[in-house]
Amino acid sequence: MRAGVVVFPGSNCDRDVAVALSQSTGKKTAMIWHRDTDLPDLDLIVVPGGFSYGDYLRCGAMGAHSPVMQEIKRRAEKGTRVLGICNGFQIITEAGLVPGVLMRNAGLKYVCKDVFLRVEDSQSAFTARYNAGQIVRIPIGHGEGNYFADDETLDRLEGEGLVAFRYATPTGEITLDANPNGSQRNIAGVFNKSRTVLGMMPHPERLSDPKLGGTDGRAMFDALVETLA
Amino acid sequence: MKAKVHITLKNGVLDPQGKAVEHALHGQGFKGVSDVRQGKFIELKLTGSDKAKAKAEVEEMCKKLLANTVIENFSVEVTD
Amino acid sequence: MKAKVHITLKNGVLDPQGKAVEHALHGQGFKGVSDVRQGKFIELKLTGSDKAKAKAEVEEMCKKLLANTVIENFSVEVTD
Amino acid sequence: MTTAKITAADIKTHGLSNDEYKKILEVLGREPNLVELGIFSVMWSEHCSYKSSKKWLKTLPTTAPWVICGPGENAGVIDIGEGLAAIFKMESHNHPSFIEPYQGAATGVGGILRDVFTMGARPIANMNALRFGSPDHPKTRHLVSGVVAGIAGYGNCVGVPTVGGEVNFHASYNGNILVNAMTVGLAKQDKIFYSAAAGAGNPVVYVGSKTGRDGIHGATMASAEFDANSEEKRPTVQVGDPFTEKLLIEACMELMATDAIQSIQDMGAAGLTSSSFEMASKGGMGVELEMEKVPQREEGMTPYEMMLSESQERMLIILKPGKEDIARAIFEKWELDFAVIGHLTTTGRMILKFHGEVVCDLPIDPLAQASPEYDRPWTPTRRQSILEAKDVKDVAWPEALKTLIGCPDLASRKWVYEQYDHMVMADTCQRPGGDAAVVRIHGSNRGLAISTDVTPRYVLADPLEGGKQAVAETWRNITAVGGRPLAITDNLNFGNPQKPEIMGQIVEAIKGIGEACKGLDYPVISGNVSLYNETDGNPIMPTPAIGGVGLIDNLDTMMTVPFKAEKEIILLAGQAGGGWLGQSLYLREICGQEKGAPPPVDLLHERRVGDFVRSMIHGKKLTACHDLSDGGLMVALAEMALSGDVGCELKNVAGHARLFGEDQGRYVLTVKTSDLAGVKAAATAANVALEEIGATGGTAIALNGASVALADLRKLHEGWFPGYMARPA
Ligand SMILES: Nc1ncnc2c1ncn2[C@@H]1O[C@H](COP(=O)(O)OP(=O)(O)O)[C@@H](O)[C@H]1O
Ligand SMILES: [Mg+2]
Repeated sequence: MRAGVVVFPGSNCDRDVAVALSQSTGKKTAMIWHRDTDLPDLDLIVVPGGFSYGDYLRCGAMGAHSPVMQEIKRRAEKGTRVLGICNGFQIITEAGLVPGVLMRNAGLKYVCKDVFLRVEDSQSAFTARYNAGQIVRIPIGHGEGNYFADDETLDRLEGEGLVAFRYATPTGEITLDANPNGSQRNIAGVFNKSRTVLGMMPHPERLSDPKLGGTDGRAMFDALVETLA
Repeated sequence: MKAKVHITLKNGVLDPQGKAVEHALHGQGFKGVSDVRQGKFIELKLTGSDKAKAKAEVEEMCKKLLANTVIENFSVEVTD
Repeated sequence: MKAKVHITLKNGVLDPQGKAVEHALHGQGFKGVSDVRQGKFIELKLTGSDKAKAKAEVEEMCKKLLANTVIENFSVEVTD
Repeated sequence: MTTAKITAADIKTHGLSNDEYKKILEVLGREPNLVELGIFSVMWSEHCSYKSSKKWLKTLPTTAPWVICGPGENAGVIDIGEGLAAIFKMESHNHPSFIEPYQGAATGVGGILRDVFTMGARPIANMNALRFGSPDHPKTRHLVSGVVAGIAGYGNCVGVPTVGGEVNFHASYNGNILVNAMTVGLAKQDKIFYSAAAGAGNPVVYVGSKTGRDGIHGATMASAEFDANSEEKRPTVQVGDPFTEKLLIEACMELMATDAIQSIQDMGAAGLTSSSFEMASKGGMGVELEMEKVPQREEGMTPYEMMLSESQERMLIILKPGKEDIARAIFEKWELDFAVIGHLTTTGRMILKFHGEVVCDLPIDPLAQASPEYDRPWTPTRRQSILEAKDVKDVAWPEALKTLIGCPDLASRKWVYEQYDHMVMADTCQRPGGDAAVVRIHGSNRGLAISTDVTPRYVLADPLEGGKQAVAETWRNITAVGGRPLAITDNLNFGNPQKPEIMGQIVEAIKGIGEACKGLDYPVISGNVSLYNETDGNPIMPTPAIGGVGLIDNLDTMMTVPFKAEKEIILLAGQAGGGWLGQSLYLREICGQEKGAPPPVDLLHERRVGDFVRSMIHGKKLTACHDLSDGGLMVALAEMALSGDVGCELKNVAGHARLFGEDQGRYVLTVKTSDLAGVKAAATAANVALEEIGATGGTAIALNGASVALADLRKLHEGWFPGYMARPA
């Protein structure tokens, strides 16, 4: 699998996810500068966490309009897998690659901690190594991860099985207490229609190494390598 | 010319900040307050002198960048 | 009654938000834009019917909570 | 040169004494103009000149074979092997944070980051040591929430993990909170950058954000010259722009990878003045600047304002000849301002021109050399007598433990550190909540252990012992995770040094710090002094915050606090018996008293016990380890039990003094039964007292027929902070 990571001037999880990817691919991960429009051949493009252009207006708003995103949209249409993590999720929603918006956390504070996720769907290149219903532990770190979409959209997402992850208790209950940011229906990650694009607030790259306290995130990168090899 | 842009959340979209501010105001003893909504206010300068054209341009900016029309409304006012 | 509150940064105070928005607008091809400043816009409902009193009360809220008067100015407008 | 006559009021508003002004006249041989006066006031301020503390700071041990650069540069540098260096420093932003907590704390983080990356290090960890007033004080909640949000707002955006720190509450900080921020960075030893300017003719380059009228000395208000547009020219609070800082880090790192930089320094307090002055002075050079070339944010700025502005996110660089284009391209790529604003000269003078006119002409060396240094009178702190345990009320341990574990100074800090991104960079091996934070050295299996500590109530009662204790506690925390403590940075926060009793605290605390550094081979490599922390004559408790850094050579042996499993043996290492209740939290929180001599630190004992514990950790003999500090044995055990969600059953310990005394140099360890004999034998051989005090297991802490459920303790421990912050003001 050839993987690339976009680097915006305010990205700060670009290296983290590149390291996690390389660990699974055994290859160097390509870094894509935000002004590049001429991208190499890639099987997976990751839009990483951070604060793209400072995110002072609205998270992801400026990133969504960057030159590189126009090209990524074209690639996504052709089926190239795109993974938006945290700020990357905010960017790809702003860019319309997946539905919804990420609003300010209901508690109004930035939250950095491990959360438990229930894997809702394992029928994608991203989640093939998980079982539907499996509970995984993955960290979050964001101030604006409160997923919002209107009821119609939410019903459609659920109906088509496009919810990828939900915030859950360690035993898999979907409760208010398990929801760290006020997201509608505890949604932590969603797919596009064809499940080739995934946006998620939690950071799989932060628990992909036993030295960091866990490896639940690694399965996502391994699955991608396996599917897209 | 100057433009003033108001960006507000659409009705029906939950406003956590507004809710928190309301809560805090109640805590401070301002009991008669309700329906607090928080939005953005952006001021900017423009070259040129055609107000109608300027307004259209700023509206374009809102659609393209300043507002997220999935959840936000905007209004633009242009003055000298 | 309704109140509209505008909270803006004082002159001379660095406005990273405004700076970034201006930069992004330029990047999007809106070249004629300058001096972008970003502030807050808060709307709220109030009980009672005495406008002057309401205005004074909202100004109090601004001082106490809504605005950071070390770096921000505010203005209040009360309507029915 | 324009010469508006300097008035007595000008001198006063610039914070200069009459004697100091006389010295200025002597150095110059004429009257200064306002620009020059401004520069003197800044260079001779306490902040830049350390005039009250210099004499004493010189006594601190600052060398060791692994110290590459001690105090005097922007940050200190130590050798951590494999060609790498750790660069770190701590700095205060106390006053600004009290005025505007969010921006004050945010810009404090920005400032200390620049001190570290200006030396060529990529910042890899941030720490923060915070002291607030009493929780009951009407301002406290607002200050806590603003300061924490500010640190988070800045650190999270620049993408440097905030991995630890301290939070204390005490009424003495009601009018003067303390916000001390520390940054640790990583550099290649052959790519360290210093600030001494060299090479006549070399370009002086300004990069980063534009200069505005931020934080300009209050003199601008009072001085007649600036009265006309006072609203426009009012000194303003500095607002941080972490996104620009992030760009600045990346751009500087990129430039540092080339061979373009001769020297570099951040523009910190007193911005352009101190940076240009210090760089020239260190290199014995002169400097000539054309002030109109300084990138400006506002219209009509004067050279005075530009020289004194404290706008954030700016750096000054001396480039090697002909490197302007390389440098410019990098800063343009990162969309930052870049301007050649002058050049170095051999005249030894600082000459500022504004549109061709000379507005300042100062001799650099004489000014630096004549900078005041005071030997302020001081009186030693009166020692208190040792408090006998029998004179302290003995409260049933379950009640005492519940009170302590949920008291403001011991309650969980989760509410604070969950707002900090402590995982970005994906190298955080030990997150906040343990004894020391551990960050991996990227791409290796080694790590840095970092801890900040000081116990102000000890320092107040006995500055010498308190100073020692602060150093020893960081050393102990680093040891507890398996680190080899290497060096410290300090942040000396005190009241008004012109009061002999405060000066006495400074002198004795420095002496204590120095003794501990010597005794533990743990030198001071950087630091910061913050004086005049007083309101209405009420000084803060003396608070010399210490930030320690150590090395873990093999992360496979890293140790942590939580109990790991049931049926493991619990051991208490260090000083048998114990029972020191003077100045303990037990005394303060349970008995409502703050008195007695604080626990003494025996450095030989400290070292012996610490070295033993570390060797057991490295030998993989332990399953958990936690040092004893505030609240003594029971609190340490409760923290281990809560974090591991495993209870314990204790024996051989009883009595409030034993259970809650704060004797120093001790650790709780757990071992598997199979390792017990070996560990005991090693302790005997090392002459370290080791007592078996119980075993892990169950869902409660049990002792002498009484017990407290972990669930109850957890509620108290984790409930206090969020509960306090949620209460309406
Ligand atoms: N301001 C803070 N920011 C981040 N972490 C903090 C802060 N205050 C305390 N912590 C963390 O909480 C834990 C407990 O702190 P403290 O009681 O001071 O530990 P110790 O007694 O071991 O020095 C430590 O891991 C510390 O790093
Ligand atoms: Mg400790």
